Amino acid sequence: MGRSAEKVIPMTVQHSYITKLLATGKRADGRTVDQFRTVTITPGVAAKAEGTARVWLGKTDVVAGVKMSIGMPFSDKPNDGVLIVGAECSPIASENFESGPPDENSIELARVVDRGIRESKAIDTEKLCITPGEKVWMVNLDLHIFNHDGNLIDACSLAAMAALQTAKLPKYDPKTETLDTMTHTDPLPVKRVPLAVSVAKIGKDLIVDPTADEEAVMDGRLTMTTTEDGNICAMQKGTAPFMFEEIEQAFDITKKKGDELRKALAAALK
Amino acid sequence: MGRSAEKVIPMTVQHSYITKLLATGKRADGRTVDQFRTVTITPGVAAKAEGTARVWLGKTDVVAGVKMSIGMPFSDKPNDGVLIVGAECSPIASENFESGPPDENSIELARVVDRGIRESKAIDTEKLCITPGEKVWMVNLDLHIFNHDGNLIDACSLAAMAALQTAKLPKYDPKTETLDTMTHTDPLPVKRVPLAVSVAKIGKDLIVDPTADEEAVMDGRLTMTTTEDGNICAMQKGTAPFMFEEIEQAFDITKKKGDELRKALAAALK
Amino acid sequence: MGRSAEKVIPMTVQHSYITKLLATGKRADGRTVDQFRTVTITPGVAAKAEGTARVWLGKTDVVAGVKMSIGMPFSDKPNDGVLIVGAECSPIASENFESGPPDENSIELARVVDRGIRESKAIDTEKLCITPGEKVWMVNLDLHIFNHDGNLIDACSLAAMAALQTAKLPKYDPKTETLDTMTHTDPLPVKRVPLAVSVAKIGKDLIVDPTADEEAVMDGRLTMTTTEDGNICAMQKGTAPFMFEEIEQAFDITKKKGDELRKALAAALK
Amino acid sequence: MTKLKRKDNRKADVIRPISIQVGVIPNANGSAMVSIGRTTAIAAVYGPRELHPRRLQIANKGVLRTIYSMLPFSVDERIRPGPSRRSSEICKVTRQALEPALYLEEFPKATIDVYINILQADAGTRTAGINAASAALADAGIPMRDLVGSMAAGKIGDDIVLDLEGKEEEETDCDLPVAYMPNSKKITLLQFDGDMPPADVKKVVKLAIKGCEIMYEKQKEALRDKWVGAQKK
Amino acid sequence: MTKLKRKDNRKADVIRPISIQVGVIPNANGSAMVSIGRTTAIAAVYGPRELHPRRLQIANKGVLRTIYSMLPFSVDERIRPGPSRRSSEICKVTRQALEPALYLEEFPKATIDVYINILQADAGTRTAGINAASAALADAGIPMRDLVGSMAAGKIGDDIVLDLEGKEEEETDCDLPVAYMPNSKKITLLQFDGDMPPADVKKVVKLAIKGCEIMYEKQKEALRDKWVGAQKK
Amino acid sequence: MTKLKRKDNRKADVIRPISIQVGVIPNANGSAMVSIGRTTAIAAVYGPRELHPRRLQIANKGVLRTIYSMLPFSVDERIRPGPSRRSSEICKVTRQALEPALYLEEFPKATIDVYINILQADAGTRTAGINAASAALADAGIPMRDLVGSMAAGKIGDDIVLDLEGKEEEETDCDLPVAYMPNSKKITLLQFDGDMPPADVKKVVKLAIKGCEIMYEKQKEALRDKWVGAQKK
Repeated sequence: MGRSAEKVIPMTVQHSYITKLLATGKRADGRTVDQFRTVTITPGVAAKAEGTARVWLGKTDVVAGVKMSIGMPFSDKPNDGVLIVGAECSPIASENFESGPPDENSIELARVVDRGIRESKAIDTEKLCITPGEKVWMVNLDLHIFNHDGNLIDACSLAAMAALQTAKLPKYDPKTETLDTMTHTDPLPVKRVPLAVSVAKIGKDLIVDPTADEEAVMDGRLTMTTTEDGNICAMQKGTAPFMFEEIEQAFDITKKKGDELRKALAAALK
Repeated sequence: MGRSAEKVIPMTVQHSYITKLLATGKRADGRTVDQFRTVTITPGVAAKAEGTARVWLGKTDVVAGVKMSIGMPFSDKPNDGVLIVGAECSPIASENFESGPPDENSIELARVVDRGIRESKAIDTEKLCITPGEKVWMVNLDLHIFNHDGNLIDACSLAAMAALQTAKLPKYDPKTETLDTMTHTDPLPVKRVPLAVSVAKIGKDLIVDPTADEEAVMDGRLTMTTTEDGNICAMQKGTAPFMFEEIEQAFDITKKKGDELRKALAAALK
Repeated sequence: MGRSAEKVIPMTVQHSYITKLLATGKRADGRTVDQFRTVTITPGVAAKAEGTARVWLGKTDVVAGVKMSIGMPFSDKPNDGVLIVGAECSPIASENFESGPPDENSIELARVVDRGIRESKAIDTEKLCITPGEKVWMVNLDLHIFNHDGNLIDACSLAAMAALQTAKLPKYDPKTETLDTMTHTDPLPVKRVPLAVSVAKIGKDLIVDPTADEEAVMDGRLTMTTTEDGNICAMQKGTAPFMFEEIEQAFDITKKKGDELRKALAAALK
Repeated sequence: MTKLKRKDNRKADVIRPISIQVGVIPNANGSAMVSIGRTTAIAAVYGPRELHPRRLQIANKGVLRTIYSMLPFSVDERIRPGPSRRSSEICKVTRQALEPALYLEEFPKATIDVYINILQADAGTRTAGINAASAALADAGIPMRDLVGSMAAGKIGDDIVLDLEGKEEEETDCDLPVAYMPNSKKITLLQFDGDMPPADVKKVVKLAIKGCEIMYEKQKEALRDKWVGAQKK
Repeated sequence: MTKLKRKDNRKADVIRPISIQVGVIPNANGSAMVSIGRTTAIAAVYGPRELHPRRLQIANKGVLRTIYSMLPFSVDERIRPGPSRRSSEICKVTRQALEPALYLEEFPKATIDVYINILQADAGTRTAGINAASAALADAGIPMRDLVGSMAAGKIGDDIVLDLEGKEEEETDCDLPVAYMPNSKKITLLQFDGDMPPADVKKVVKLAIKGCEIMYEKQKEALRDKWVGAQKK
Repeated sequence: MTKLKRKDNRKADVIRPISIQVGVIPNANGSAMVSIGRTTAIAAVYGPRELHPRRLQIANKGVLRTIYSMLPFSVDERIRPGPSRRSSEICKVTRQALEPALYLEEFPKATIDVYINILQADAGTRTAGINAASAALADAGIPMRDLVGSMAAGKIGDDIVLDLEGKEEEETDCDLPVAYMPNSKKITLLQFDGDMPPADVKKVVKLAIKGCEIMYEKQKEALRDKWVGAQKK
């Protein structure tokens, strides 16, 4: 992520250190190849949002927030609420991030998280219809990075689902057609829990939850979003190429890790 | 057109070559001063548009496309459909073009083509009224350059009229107030065929259809848009000054060449 | 104001000249510390506006213009007309101003003038309601700088009140829901005359109406907007810090000078 | 042909009341305010000065930059500040109308910046702006081949008329602005919107040139007045 | 399983009619036009050339820049010119699909610019664009490890099908575009929108790779045709 | 005078619950999170570092840049990301509130960048931001003349009160934020919206200064806590 992260000349020394360690099955911070850093999920971090969650994967620190409003449905989906996902790689989070409108990386981040939720129909958008063709709930999901130490997609995907699962609709008065944003009633209808898991390829190895240092030397990234029933609902290959066999491996890793994260999420929201 | 085209230091050698040739009535590609390059007009190049045409003037390659939609009329013309013309000098077409919002040259190009169509009332905008003051047809005419080898205004004007003359309205259902963009019915009502012809001044000579090389050394450009009945409906002087007598000459040249182009257009659309 | 004005390296020579003079109670142009330059207020400088005024403070030259239109009220103020203030530090006015969207200084200028008018309820916005919750008058007040020789806030505040006090509503026809901008009827209802007065701190001295040279060496700026009844309705500290005692002094200065300017304004509009 | 009746009772070849004043913006190197009827343009010249960013500099000549903008309250319906498609085109034709009057080759790597603000607009703003800019360039002491006078002509009914005012411009469908350097008889601006036979267009061009010559003299007068005023002091 | 019935009667593993032509933009260093059914992409390559502004240059390698844009009238509902979130993402994945084929380390401080314009869009524009860009890079004579073929596959009902056209794409909820370098068997683009068990996804990937191989051969043919044509002259 | 009754039962001169934590953004040179009631600001400091582009560098001093932004979901009605007129003004007054505390002359050509994000907004976001920024600058080890405490005061009915929360701010029409350096008694931020006699304004300023002093102590505490914590490890 960020301009200079992509520009960085592969640091030969760091690269050989990381790959040599991996050859012995180890990582710089002592994790195994398929181990996540400590996952911390804290819902309810911003009082004015309909739902929020802050997620730490080690030192990676992101927040997701949901705001609901009333708007027009798309003309081809008159009975469905609308999901809009935005992401901001704010310069607060890394010296490599810059101020300004969302760059390519922020846009990709938002779109990958968006697709996982959309394709899996995680939100029951039909329940978000107020008047068909005229008034539906708009779900604005915003992702914000506070500290970037790698694996932003997975962190944001997890924060997004935590924010959505804890979100409650503000009270809508159909007579006055106004929202009472002080009073929240029903929970946002969430049917499934799609979570993105990214696999980083370093030499011959596939590792999960890469740090920023590992991302700087990785040869490729492949993100798969899985659901609890074992389906895949989104994939996105980043940076360098993959072989078909590596993709096959990734199916297993992302399913297994997705289930672990779903368990952690369920525990955090209990 | 393009930033560097304007910045270029007049190439002394090329300039003297071109002017010396012109003194003998010749041009680098063997044409006479009042001769166009080969004109190729191909309508129907993009299936989703209501009308399109691609035009080559030698190696200059442009495309015009028409999309129709329903919108609000201007408050001072409640019974008239609306024409909106845009142009993009895309960097695909020349190393001198840059990405980004339309620059001064793209804007001038669009506006000169627009004015010829608008002032001659080439489109019967009153027939594009659906509900006076509320609903009219919007005619979006977009001009796009694929390869720039000079004389973009004339090429775009020609492509624009070809696209408009072949455009058909999508079916509008007044009950549901929706468009069926798959089904096309009546042709767009086109009453006149205004065509822009530009005259380039090099030394004492006035030539037509200049190449990019000729434009790089020209001392001035004057565009006149004529109609079949001999009227002039738009003029635009570009770059350096003209004398009154040169303008008088241009009246004759642009009328004659406009008629030639109108003939070629009619043949291509037969 | 302007980029380079802030960047300028305090011109040691000029600074010591100005401060030495001030130590003897004098200023470069012969004024006393609490004396304004010649104030010239000319209303009615642009025929198409509902109200305008041009104001000179010495060589500082600004113009304010009011345009009225019909729009929607804010949902939390359904019975109130809307005031929108914009300012442009156009490059026509100083070599330190740049083209482009309003910068930080233009925005602050507009907002400080806006707050004085808004907080003092100078405009009787309730009288600008046409249909509660649906249609109200929008008051667009635009500030434009022609020549910048310091103290733009005070000049603009004065021009703004002159423009508002001379503005007349265009005739609104409730049947056709259209404006007749040729015919003007009632004056814009103005109840109070808030005027901003800025105090510049140079060394130990507080002076009013600083020139651009004085602003270049000043240690701080404090603007207070007062009304005829002695109240303060807006304050804004700019640049460097103030001590509490200096703020106390500024209360007296700005009240006294505000009253002087109000007198000059009343005379100019008689 | 019925007798011409103009909104403001002018004859066909008469320009609205003109006022030109130079030196109106003290901070600028040169400036001028031009009023023609209820149209007012203010122009200021800054430069020649170094052009930034450097990649835009031209090694063997200077650059002329012209920025035309209308104040938000200069027209009936408020316009938002910032460039529009219309103003972009006017910036370009204004620059091309003025360039032939300058010796830009004498200012390598430099820029001459001309800012034109329209304070009130009642037709003819681009020509008023060119007149103001021409006078401002002269006021700045920038060497010029000639001043540039500018004026539009048009047609009302069957009559060819000079200097359309706002209401006239709305009703006619012919507008032809010209800029002109009388010494060399060079036409430096020529645009036309309308629908007319070439013979009529020629007549309109000729009448517009006559108007340009009048504006040219008015510019000279204003520059002389400032000079004489300065001498008297 | 009922018998597959595609909108245009194609079999599951058949691509729409393909046409590839190289050398279509004379000003560019290389170019190609690719039509697949009613989807047409035109790509032009400019460079390698010096990268400006300099702060973006990389000391020991070149930069590949890809700009994908749809013409306003290429789709049913007109789209405004200029970048969108969708096009930004496509620019990025297109660049990453092509980079592995290039020896960028041979062009320090330089840029290779690839512009892709979609003239008509009936599904599969990003893959058409990658095919056009790959052929255009070869046409520009830029050394390549391999050409990059690109094709999407999906699922209709229970059937895994190649190269969805517009109507099919609207009705399915599975779209999986791939780009592929046959020599090294490297997958350089892989995206997926859908909701399927991994086993099915694998099958779709495999079919898409088959489509990539077809597009790869078509690119070679078009390049050969131009070469042979040039020889004949 | 009736008895003051505040929404949350606070006394007139009592600040909402305060929490300050430094070192919250590992990537930054310094950082702090400040919560005051349901208002939370997070600030990070990057620098001193070289300022780009170079034309913005100042030969004999460093530049302080402050960017204040509210997260889209920090307020009742979602706000779009990106600068607004309000945030531009806050960036400016925040910068001017902090500058007097720094020795910018020690960092020629450099920039110190302070990013302030508002996570939740319930009145007093600019003052919370200044407190967070001040603590973050100290956490970054940047030499300072003094910390900068910041707090707003206002008036409810006849009562002068400290630290308005959201509902109070909506109902009052008096808001007066101050920033203050206690050692030198310098007021580095002073803004006021309202309609009051000068005598009352003076009282409000005095109460706000008292609040600044409290925030100043809280910042010191948080910095000490981190230091002590670090020592213990």
